[in-house]
Amino acid sequence: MKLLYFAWLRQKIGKAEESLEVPAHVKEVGQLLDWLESLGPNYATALKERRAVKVAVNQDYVGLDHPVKAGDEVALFPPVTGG
Amino acid sequence: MKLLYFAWLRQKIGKAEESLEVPAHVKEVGQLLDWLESLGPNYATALKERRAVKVAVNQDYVGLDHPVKAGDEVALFPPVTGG
Amino acid sequence: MIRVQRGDFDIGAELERLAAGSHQVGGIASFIGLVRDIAPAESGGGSGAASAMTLEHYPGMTEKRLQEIEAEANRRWQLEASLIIHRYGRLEPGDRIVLVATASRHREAALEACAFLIDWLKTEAPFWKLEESAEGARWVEARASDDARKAAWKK
Amino acid sequence: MIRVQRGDFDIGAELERLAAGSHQVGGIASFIGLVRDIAPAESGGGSGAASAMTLEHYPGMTEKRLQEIEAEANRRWQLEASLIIHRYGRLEPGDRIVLVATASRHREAALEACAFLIDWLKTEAPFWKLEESAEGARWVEARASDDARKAAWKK
Repeated sequence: MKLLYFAWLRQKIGKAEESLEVPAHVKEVGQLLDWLESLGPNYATALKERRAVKVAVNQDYVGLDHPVKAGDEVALFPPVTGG
Repeated sequence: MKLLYFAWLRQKIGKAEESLEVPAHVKEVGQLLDWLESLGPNYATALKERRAVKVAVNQDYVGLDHPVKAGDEVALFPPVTGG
Repeated sequence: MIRVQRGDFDIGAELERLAAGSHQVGGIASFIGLVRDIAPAESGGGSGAASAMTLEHYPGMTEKRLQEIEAEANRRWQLEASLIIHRYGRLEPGDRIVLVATASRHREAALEACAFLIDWLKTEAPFWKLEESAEGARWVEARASDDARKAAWKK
Repeated sequence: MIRVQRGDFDIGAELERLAAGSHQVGGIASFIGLVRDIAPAESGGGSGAASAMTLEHYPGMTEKRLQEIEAEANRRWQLEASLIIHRYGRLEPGDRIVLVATASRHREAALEACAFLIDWLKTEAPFWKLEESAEGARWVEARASDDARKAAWKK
């Protein structure tokens, strides 16, 4: 699974992207976030305030119950501030 | 009194402007229009449909009861269509 | 600033000037009105002949009204700058007729004031359009929908 | 048409192109977003130092979302043409960030669709602003008022 991080999520996690082998029990976005938090304090800090974490799967905005699977591109970022 | 006519009012009356000595009993816009109608068939035709005649006195939009006096600049025109 | 002129205007230069010298402008909203070739659309095909128009105006009162409309917009919204340019004389399809533009710190003010300016201008500024077509010339009639749009801005 | 680019754009040329080749366009509405120097206003005077910013985005998804937003505007209003240009990278006060523009037969559609595009873009397009100031860099926070404006367009 390809993970992308933007803005302060990128800074807190300390990388812009990575490829991860996600365990079989991780089937939804919410479970993915829980599992990422367990990877280290940088992830835990970045994902602590869940309300501020937006998720896109394959470049579409999704909710916490959206399915994720190997091969997906999953992006985590704060609320957008363009324009 | 200086009279100005625009758009089809100008065409129907047959002139763009004129200076007129207005009789003493003409004290309001409505009376002015009545008096103008009496000046000839071109005026009568132009002013027949009163709803379509807008009036400005000294470059301000006014209603039929607005006073007019010697020295005023009075303009007659149809509803505006700019922009 | 308001300008009533026969000649064309340079949109890029005008909008650039609107924000020049102030870094407090966060947004510029603008509206450009163009001469539309109504012939093909409204006669259901037809000759497709271009329909030019001549814009008549009331020199003096036009400037006065545009200044009042601009002042009203500046009373209602906090603008850093505003601009109305309106042309008169003979214009052909595709030609620019009018430019209204507003610069503000925030986009809401700029967008709303821009719409306000063009809506009010349509019903307040003393301009009249004489359209030419294959059938001859005719004075454009005011649209009730324009009055309704203006009325919607009334406080 | 949508474009995501590092470089600046030429407003006059872009708006000109929007109506080119069609005499069916009666109005072009546009909105330009600029980098505002927030330092003096929000710190109550302060140094007046210019505050630059860096716009980060999500290549691929940005283009996809902008295309969807543009398509939605074209579903809601009858437009002859529409355009969104959004820049990324480092920008300084006074620099242009974004241009949205709509061309339509009638001004109502152009004005409304233009406001719609910028409102939706603000809350939908994956861009993030990092502001630099004398105190350091900070990520701009999303405004609840932007969400409210977007929600107001919901059908």
